[in-house]
Amino acid sequence: MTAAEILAVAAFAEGRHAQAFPSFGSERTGAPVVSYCRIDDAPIRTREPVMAPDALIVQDVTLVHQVDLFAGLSHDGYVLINTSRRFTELGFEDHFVDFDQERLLTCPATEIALEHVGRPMPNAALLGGFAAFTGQITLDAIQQAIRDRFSGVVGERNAAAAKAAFEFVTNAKEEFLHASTN
Amino acid sequence: MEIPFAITLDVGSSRSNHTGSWRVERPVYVDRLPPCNDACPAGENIQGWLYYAESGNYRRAWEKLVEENPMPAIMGRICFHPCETACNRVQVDEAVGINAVERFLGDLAIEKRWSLPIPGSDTGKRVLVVGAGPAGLSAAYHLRRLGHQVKLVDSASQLGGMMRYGIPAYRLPRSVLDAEIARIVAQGVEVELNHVVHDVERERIDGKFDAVFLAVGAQLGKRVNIPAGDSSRVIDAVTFLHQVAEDDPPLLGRRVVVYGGGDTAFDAARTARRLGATDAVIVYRRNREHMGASGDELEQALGEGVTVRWLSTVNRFEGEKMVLEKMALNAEGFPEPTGEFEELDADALVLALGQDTDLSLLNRAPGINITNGVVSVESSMMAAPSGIFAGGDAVPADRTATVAVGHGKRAAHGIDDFVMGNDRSPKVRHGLATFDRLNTWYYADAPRQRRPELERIRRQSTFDEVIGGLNEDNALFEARRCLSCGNCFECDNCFGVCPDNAVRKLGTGERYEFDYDFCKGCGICVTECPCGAIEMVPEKI
Amino acid sequence: MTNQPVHFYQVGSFAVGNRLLRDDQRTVQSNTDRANSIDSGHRACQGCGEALGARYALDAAMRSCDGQIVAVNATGCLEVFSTPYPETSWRIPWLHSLFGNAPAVATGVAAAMRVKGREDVRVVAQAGDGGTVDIGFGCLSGMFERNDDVLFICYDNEGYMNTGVQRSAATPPAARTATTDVVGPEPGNVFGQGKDLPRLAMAHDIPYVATATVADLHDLEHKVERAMELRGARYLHVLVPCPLGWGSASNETIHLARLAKETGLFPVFEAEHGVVTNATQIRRRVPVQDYLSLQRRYAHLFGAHPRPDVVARIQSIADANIARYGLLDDSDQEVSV
Amino acid sequence: MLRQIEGSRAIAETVALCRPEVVCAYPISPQTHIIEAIGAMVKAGTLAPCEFINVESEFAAMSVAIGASAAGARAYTATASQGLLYMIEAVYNAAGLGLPIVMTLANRAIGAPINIWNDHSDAMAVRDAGWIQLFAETNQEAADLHVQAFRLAEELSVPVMVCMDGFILTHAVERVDILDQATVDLLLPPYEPRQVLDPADPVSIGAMVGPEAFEEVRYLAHLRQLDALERIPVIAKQFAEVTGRASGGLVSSYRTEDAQTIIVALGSVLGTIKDAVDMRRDLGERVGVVGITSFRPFPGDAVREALRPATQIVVLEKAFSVGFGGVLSTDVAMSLQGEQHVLRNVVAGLGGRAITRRSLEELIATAVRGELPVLTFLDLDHEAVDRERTRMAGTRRSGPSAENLLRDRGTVGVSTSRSDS
Repeated sequence: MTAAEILAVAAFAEGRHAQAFPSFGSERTGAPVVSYCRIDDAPIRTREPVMAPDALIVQDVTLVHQVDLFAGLSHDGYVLINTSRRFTELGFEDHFVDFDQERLLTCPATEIALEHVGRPMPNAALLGGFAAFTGQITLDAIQQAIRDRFSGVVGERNAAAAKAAFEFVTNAKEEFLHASTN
Repeated sequence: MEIPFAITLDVGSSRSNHTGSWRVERPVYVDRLPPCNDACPAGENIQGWLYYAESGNYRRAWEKLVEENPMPAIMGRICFHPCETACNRVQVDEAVGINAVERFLGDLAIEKRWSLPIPGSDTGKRVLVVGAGPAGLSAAYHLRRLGHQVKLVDSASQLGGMMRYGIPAYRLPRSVLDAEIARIVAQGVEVELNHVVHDVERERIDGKFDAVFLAVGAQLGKRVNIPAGDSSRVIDAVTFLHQVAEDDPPLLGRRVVVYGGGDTAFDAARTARRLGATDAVIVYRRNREHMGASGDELEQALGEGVTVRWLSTVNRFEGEKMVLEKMALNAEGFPEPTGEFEELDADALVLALGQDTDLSLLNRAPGINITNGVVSVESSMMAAPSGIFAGGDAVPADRTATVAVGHGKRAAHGIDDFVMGNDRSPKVRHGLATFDRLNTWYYADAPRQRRPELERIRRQSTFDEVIGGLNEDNALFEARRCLSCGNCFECDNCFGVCPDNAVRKLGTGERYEFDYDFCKGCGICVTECPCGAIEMVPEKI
Repeated sequence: MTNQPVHFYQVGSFAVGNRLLRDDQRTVQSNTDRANSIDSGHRACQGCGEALGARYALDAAMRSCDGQIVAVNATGCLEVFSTPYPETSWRIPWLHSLFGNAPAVATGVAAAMRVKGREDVRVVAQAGDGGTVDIGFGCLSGMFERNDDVLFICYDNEGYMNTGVQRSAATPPAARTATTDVVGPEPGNVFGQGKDLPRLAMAHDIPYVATATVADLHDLEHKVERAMELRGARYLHVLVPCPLGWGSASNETIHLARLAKETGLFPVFEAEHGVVTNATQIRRRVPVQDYLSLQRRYAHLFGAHPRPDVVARIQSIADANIARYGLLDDSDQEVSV
Repeated sequence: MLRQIEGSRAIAETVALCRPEVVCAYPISPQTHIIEAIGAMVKAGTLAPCEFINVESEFAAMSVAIGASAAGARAYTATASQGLLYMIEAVYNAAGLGLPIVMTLANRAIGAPINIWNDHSDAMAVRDAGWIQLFAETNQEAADLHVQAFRLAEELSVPVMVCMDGFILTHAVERVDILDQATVDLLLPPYEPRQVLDPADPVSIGAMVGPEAFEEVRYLAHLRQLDALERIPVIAKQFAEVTGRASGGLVSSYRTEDAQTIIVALGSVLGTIKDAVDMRRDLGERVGVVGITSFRPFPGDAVREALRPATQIVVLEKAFSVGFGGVLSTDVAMSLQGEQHVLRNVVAGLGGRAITRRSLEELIATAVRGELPVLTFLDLDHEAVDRERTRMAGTRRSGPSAENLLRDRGTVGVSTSRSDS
């Protein structure tokens, strides 16, 4: 929920309408959790869960085979997965055959978090990566929302993690373009 | 505040709901006759004067007391206090020390020189009182209160009768006796001493008396025929005590035998000890259970070295040898001779076998009826229609000073009715306040206060008073031990325990009243009244 | 009578008052200016112990805080007989909400007074035994645990008398009610059940817990005054005989309360912060049958088929109380039966 | 001030602006975030003077509020679902005593089977308690309604329940304009109790009222609710004048002018319905929406007015009276007496079942075609129901239906419990 909330706050900061909400349930630490974020230029009225996401952020890759993660995902949708492995090493290329390959990406968010925050909390890094990945939101907005949520040192460290991930993803995109043009 | 309908209500509005209509029985306050008052021969309102003593208002208490009995300091010493025998408190712990408090009040009054109530306005009637013992003095006092002129005559040289000539000083100090008698005389009583009345009728007519009260007492010591040698000293107790009282004691020697078992016997024996007798022996034909004297008297006598030979009679008295015969009680408890004899060394024999009255002065009086040596009287103490009344030891009754005082009072009222021509309707007596009507839970445990006693050595040698008095503290304590049987003493219980607030408290001395608008008749007040001064009566429906 | 050192012998400390006593030695009830918190005209039965207990306790409370009191009342006899529209017998601000919530409502009143800076207004909550030990116990325990500034008074008549004498957790063993066997081999309430609420209250370590009866006014008023001196949660458990429910004569109400204490069946004591600080000694000990035989709810123990064995079990409960609270000097532990 | 904020937080901050003096609550999902936030403000001293009391049950929570309110304090609490049912005796009592308590109800289903998700069964269960019940469509409206609720409650001495959908609103982070203190103070004067426990002016509150007056007491309560029908629009109007924002009122209409079919609903689902309506309008279907903000008192006249244009009324509600059907639809039917509408009833979103725009669009299409049955259960899994009924017909001991259905679905039963947060 934290990630969706920070993303919504960041979007709000950029003057857009946003709506973040969890897959309402009895959340226990470690249990599979889905949360949603809508971003729009117009007021958001609907209260239905997001049935067809434009983007999907996976915090825990081990859940991939438990839940039908990719249901409703359109073929031009973005997928950002938290792992140090490459997307092609995850063993579900078949599912993404007809997808826009440059919108499928992985990012070692947990490692970045351990490096900058000192704890395995990948939210900030994933949001930084998402900013670089989709361009739907600026790194500044993300960092500001992070600082609103976590005060002081913790806020700064998470902001740094977001920045690091932003850079990582930017490079990864360039590498991909480089590779595809060759 | 403007309150919402029905769910919110103005306080106290339930007073419009008169729950008294639920009642089938109603409580009512009553007054009942306390057993002490009931038992007092002098007709004292004991609870009445204790009520004031409880609050430390001793003046008021004394005034209440002397309405009935003008000699509390004397009675507080010599009365056998049947009030204490009757006292309900006996069933809780010990009787209230009424006698001690009475004496305390009497002594305090003497000390403070309190005076008796002013005599009533003169009725112009004249009354002759013959005999200045307790009956005569009591009569004189009450007659003066009723406004009659009183002439008090006595054959002796001083007033007091048996109180002076029969009761030793160690039981009744003369100063006390004199003080209380003087106070009565000061009421305007004409006194003539050393005057022997030979013919009452004559004196009544000559003196133009409207009535006469005879209180001549029983002055003649009974004699029995005991073989005795000429040299043997034999004397009757009355004479003996009379002589002692007049500071002219007879010489009895060191070994004195007193024959008899009544108080007089003990008075004689204890007096003999004080006069120097080394042996003072009481010979009594029955045993301790049957003796006439009080237990206190016996204890005090033994404490002073007097000895007692129970179940013995004096057979004969020769020289210094006295022969006693042992007795045995038969089934009915009467002593019978056993034929066993024993000797006893003795210098004198004092006979304390009772007294007789000398009624020769009545020989010419018409309408007098004398039986068994005493004068018959009506309840008003009237002995003859010509206006002769009699009381004290001269009439059939217990021969005690307190009874005599009561006679004096009753006779005074009888005489008043006679001379004034009243037709007094007999007073209605309240029902008795019996123990079962009390709720003794509410009475705190309070041990009886003891009066100090004179140490033995002084009792054996002097005529100092043996029994001391209470001090103000323990007198107050003792007074407050009174249970106030049958009469409200404002403990507030009924006011407090009513679940319906249906008792009104009217202020100190005013007691309480029921608010029958709200009293539901539960009866808690009756059950929780300590002194039984409330009872339930059926409602008329 | 440790509470009121009155050196007065005619009626001593056991009567309501006395013309000879100083005002400060008399009970509140002896004064004509008492508050009469619950006034005449209420519809309690003849000889109602609860009506008496409520006036005793609240009048004493009123005196100890200059009348600055708000009372909360649970549903029950007291509430029904005191406030049937259009009349109320109360002379103090009084609120009735429900059967089981008096402690919580009182908590709310106390909170309101605190937030308004009116700590001078003291809050008293009252209920019968049903509203206290049964349906109200959850709220009561919560109020204790939070140590809310409320004096809670339980008027214990040992059953649901308002609804027609049914069993409560305060109904004593062998006592017959409409919901315990009224016939058969073992009529009456069963042994070993029920709640000892004073001890449960003590288990909360609240500042003050005390028991009293309507038979000892000085003691009861002393305990109310002590409770009012303290702040926080305080509990007073008052035994109030019920002529209707106990099958006793209406004039015996106070006498029965006294016997309950003198037998040892109802120990009278005080405790602060969970520790017993004072137990009122038995003054004139009596065997339990003297108490039981005055009540028709125990008639089955005495009639044609007497049950000395059951009476003995009840006596052993009294003996246990006497031992637990030290209600007698060891000298006279024996009952004179 | 405009904030991106969780619904519960927005409510907590707005309630704090209303200067409650006594707040008490017992935790139950999904109400917890509201009282946690208020508790924190009291502890931090930013909400003062205020007594925050942790009670041992919802029954105690409402009871504490009753005591506080009767003693003249502004009292607030919040609950949901089982909690509301656990306090229901006190809920009725607060209304009966006319105590202006405000309570947030984070609407949630009622078990068994235990279910922590949103529907309106809890609000409907206390429909007749004598409380005013206002339903919020958005978190903005929920926040605004609390200010109006205190004003309304204290004007009329009637308790007010602000209903907002559990999780869907309470846990949603969205745009809310939080009022400032000066504005709230302007809208909400200090509490002047109609009756109060005061030693200086004692009264007995809560008398026993017999047959001779009980009906009158109840009728007076009814009249006070009718007064509320007058006051609610006035208060909403004042609110709009001061804040420049329309919130509250009795009913709200969306695209109903010229509409032949109007959907009537309560709460947050109105947003999704509006989206669906827009889509159908684009296809030329003449549909509109009427939201009912004041469910109790029920604004019969306003509803009739709002629905007059249409020929068909579809009442969609997140609760139903088992064995009969809709609750809201019954009230709507009563207020449409004499009118010639076709009335349809749809039960949807029970126990948190998502109400999707797609399902709504199909529903509307069916309705417009005139093919909607009188009573419809939206997105009901008929196969599962039929299988269970066959199983029940077959064996006496077929076991609990809920578990059976889950087993059929292969769904892993989520461990839930009432007290979780």
